[in-house]
Amino acid sequence: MGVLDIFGYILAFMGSGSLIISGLGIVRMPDIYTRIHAGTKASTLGILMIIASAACFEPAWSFKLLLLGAFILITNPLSSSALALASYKQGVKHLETSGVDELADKIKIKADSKEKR
Amino acid sequence: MSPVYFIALPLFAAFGYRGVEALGRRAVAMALLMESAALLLLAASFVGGGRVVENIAIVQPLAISLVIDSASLFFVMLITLSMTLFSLHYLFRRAESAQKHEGRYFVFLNLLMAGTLGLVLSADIFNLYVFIEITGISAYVLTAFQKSEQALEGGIKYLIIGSVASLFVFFAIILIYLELGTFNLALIAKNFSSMPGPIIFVISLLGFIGLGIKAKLFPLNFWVPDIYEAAHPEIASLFSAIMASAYIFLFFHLFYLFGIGFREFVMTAGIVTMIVAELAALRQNDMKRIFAYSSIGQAGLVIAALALGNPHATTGAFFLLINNALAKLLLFIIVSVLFYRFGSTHIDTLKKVGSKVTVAALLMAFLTLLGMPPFGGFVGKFLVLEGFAEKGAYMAFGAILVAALIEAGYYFKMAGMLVGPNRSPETLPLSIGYRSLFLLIPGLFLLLGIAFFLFLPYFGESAATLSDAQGFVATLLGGVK
Amino acid sequence: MTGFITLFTLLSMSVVALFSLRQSNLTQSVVLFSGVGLGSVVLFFIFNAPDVALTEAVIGSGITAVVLLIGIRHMHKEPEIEEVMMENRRGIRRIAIALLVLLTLLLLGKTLLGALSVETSNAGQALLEHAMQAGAANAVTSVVTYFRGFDTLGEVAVLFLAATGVGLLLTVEKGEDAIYIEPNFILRIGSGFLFPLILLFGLYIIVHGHLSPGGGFQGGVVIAAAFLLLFLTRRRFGLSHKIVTILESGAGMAYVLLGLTGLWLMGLFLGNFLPHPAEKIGMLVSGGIIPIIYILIGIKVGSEISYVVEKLIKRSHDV
Amino acid sequence: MFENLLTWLDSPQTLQAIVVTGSLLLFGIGFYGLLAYTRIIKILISLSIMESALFVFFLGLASDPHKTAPILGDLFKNFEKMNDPVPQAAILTAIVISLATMSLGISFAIEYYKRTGKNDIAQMDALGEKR
Repeated sequence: MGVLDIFGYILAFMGSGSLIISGLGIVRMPDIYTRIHAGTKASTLGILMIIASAACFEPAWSFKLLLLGAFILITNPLSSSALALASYKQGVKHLETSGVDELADKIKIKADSKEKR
Repeated sequence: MSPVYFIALPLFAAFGYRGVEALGRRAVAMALLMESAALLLLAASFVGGGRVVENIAIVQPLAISLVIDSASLFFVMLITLSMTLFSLHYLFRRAESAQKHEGRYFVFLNLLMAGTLGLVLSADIFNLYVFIEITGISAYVLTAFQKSEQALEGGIKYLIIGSVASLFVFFAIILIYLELGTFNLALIAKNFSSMPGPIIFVISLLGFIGLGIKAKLFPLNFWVPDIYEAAHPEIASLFSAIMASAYIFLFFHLFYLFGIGFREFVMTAGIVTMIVAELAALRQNDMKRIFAYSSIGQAGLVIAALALGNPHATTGAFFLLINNALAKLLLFIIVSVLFYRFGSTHIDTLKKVGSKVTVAALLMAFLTLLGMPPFGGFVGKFLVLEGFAEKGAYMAFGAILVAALIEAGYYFKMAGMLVGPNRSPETLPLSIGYRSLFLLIPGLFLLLGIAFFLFLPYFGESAATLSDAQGFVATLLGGVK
Repeated sequence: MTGFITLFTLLSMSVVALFSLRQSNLTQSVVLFSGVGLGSVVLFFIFNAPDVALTEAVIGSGITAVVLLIGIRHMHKEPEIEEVMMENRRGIRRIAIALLVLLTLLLLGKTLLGALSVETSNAGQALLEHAMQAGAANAVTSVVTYFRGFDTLGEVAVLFLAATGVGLLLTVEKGEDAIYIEPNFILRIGSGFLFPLILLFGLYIIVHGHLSPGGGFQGGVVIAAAFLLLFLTRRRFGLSHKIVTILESGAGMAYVLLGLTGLWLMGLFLGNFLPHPAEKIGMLVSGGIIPIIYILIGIKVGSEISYVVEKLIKRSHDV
Repeated sequence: MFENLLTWLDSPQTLQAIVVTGSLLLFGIGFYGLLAYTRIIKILISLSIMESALFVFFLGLASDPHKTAPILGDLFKNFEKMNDPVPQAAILTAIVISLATMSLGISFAIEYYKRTGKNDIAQMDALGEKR
């Protein structure tokens, strides 16, 4: 059981732990915007850790796994931001308890500036 | 020359349709004409050559193979002949009736031909499923080609019904592979009966429903008149001439090959289809729907004759197949010419038909469909009736005569409008091409009727090879265990 | 363990499918439908069929859900109250249909369970031996492109028919009638970076189709997904129809010609006339015409599905 | 107790029963959707559900869990312990064909909607006998 293997097992354990947390987060959170937080951050971290643990077990694959990690690091946040913006534009309201809506004022400002021009 | 060209040539032409389209509309029609004529000659080169097996990619028994025997050769020639006549019509059609998408029209016509030829030639059951899909999809799009509300509704309904039918066929194919572990038709035919009883029943039921919908058998052909009404008349001519015959061949090719039992049921289904369809045709006042119902009726008669299993009836059925295919092709082409000229396919437009050639062609088509003596229809019906008499199926014998009477009803109604007193004939300027076409096709009926002794041996041999499964299995498996 | 996973996945797929059908909002029902597709991806993976799992993931639930969603976006009419009412009012009829379907299922299930032989008859064994000497490393690819190559030629024709059909149907007289897409700045920048990566991934799947799971169809659809990303983020981006036509027709005609050369050289249509020694099976250049066929299919499917996606989004005018 | 449940679930007899009942249930749901709903997209979805059910049925019964995927790797050199590739090739073809039918169906539905504003089979009345 080389050092790499032990390290790999730890990483895999932590990765799957954070995936479980993200699953729990999606269930627990009240509205869509907070759920996206849980769904994105924890799962990206979890997947990266699992990829790292795979690299520990199979060092030969590490370059492909690095590419895979970079790919996920970009797509996961990107897709959830697109999801959030689309649901906002479709008028999905967020609960009072989960924060202030700054985007509304920004859109108002942009709209006013357009009228002025 | 290998039978693969029947599928490779139309596919190659369809893939390169942009090149042909760039040369203009007449080039598209000319390309279609040359292609179908070339395939007709290729088919003629196989006449009398016994069973030719063409393996694809690897050697038997793993390979997909195409089989030309006198039965499938008959249908190959029927398909390529109808396609040649259709492309003549497409060539003579005046420019102003051209739609915008000539190139795409060329693609769907080519692949409809390739699909139906594949249905007739292929000896591998999953390959048949792929060809059912090719024929199906080109038929859905051809139905909706005009993009009018009627055409699109017909296309959607046809797509849904066609998908359900091919789903059932796929389910039957899955069960066959799970039980026998092969897609090769000969191997399946050899140990089809070795499967456990209930599985055979489920496979035959699923196959019957799937192919029954496509071959327009009685309980499952509720969709046909709507589709024929939705499609442009010239597309309906292709459907009734090419697709109906190909699916009837496929249905009976598998029916005899697998030795499926419920023969009486199929015969009664055919007879009932005939009677119901002819009765429904009486009530219609749109020519497309009349000819749609009458083509279902004829398909019912042919199915009943083929299911009887008597050599006379089967030969007669082959006569009827070629005769009805050409007659329906001619009728629908005339309806499409009237549609271009008068803008409607209602029955009253018959009163406006001016040109004598069209009237003569229509009358000859009615007579041959009714089975009057000098035409091929008479020979076909006579042989079929003889077959039913031999088998002692007097109920069916009577039903065929009754159906002929009903058919006479609406054909004489239409003939009355054609030559009747209160007509206001308008000019129907026909190019020389159309005049020759409207004389050529009735000439073929006459040829079939008068020189029937020339065709009798060939059609008799085709009828024999259709029902002889052992010969098919033996040649296909050759030396293989 | 496979039994438990299969049971659990099949049950969840059935529940998701039922919910997908009962939704009155079409978008939700399509999203749930692609959930059913993902369930079958898990099952195919458990049944040791990685090729089919990849195809189902990319085509079965991936691009099919995209096509459906674009279609719904065109028909943005929310169902009127009376329409939904009409659909729900047919409750009794629906229960009758459900009972009828349940009855046929029980009958069918009983007969099938009783009669289906348990051990799987393995006729593919002969083909596997063949693949050993003559085919490529990925036996499924050598079956798809070489042993049963005629099916694949037919299948390419089916896809070509669908693409031409979509091109015919979705043409407007002039200009275009595109669906409204939310302008999303972050996605726009991100897609600029992602497009080459996904394109590379698609090409990788095509070229390595005969070594690892994948192939022309799956790779072509991944390429189309890359173009979909550009269509979604850049309003004025459009495929040049000349290039798409050249690629599509060229690849199709080349495929038929490749088959015909097999006929002329070896007397077997789609025969493998190039050398394909058994010892080089794992290498990139192995399996004779198998990789060439899959590359041609990849080009054709890639250009075709991108064209279909563009026509679905834009309904632009072309002859 | 849990141990022998898992092994019982894995025995070929029960595995086959699970696959047959599960996929037939899915097939039934698709068939129910086909008959009960009249919106074109719902019908296309039901058709696709029925097809996925058939694929799962076919592959479930044609594959043996103890055998590996039919791909030669450095670890697997012989084909004896590999699954049958023919059903996989057939399902691969069928999935692509179902994509073709689905995309065609959707473009029919879009064009029909743009022309008539209807997307429901029950409202279609252009065809049929007219007096």
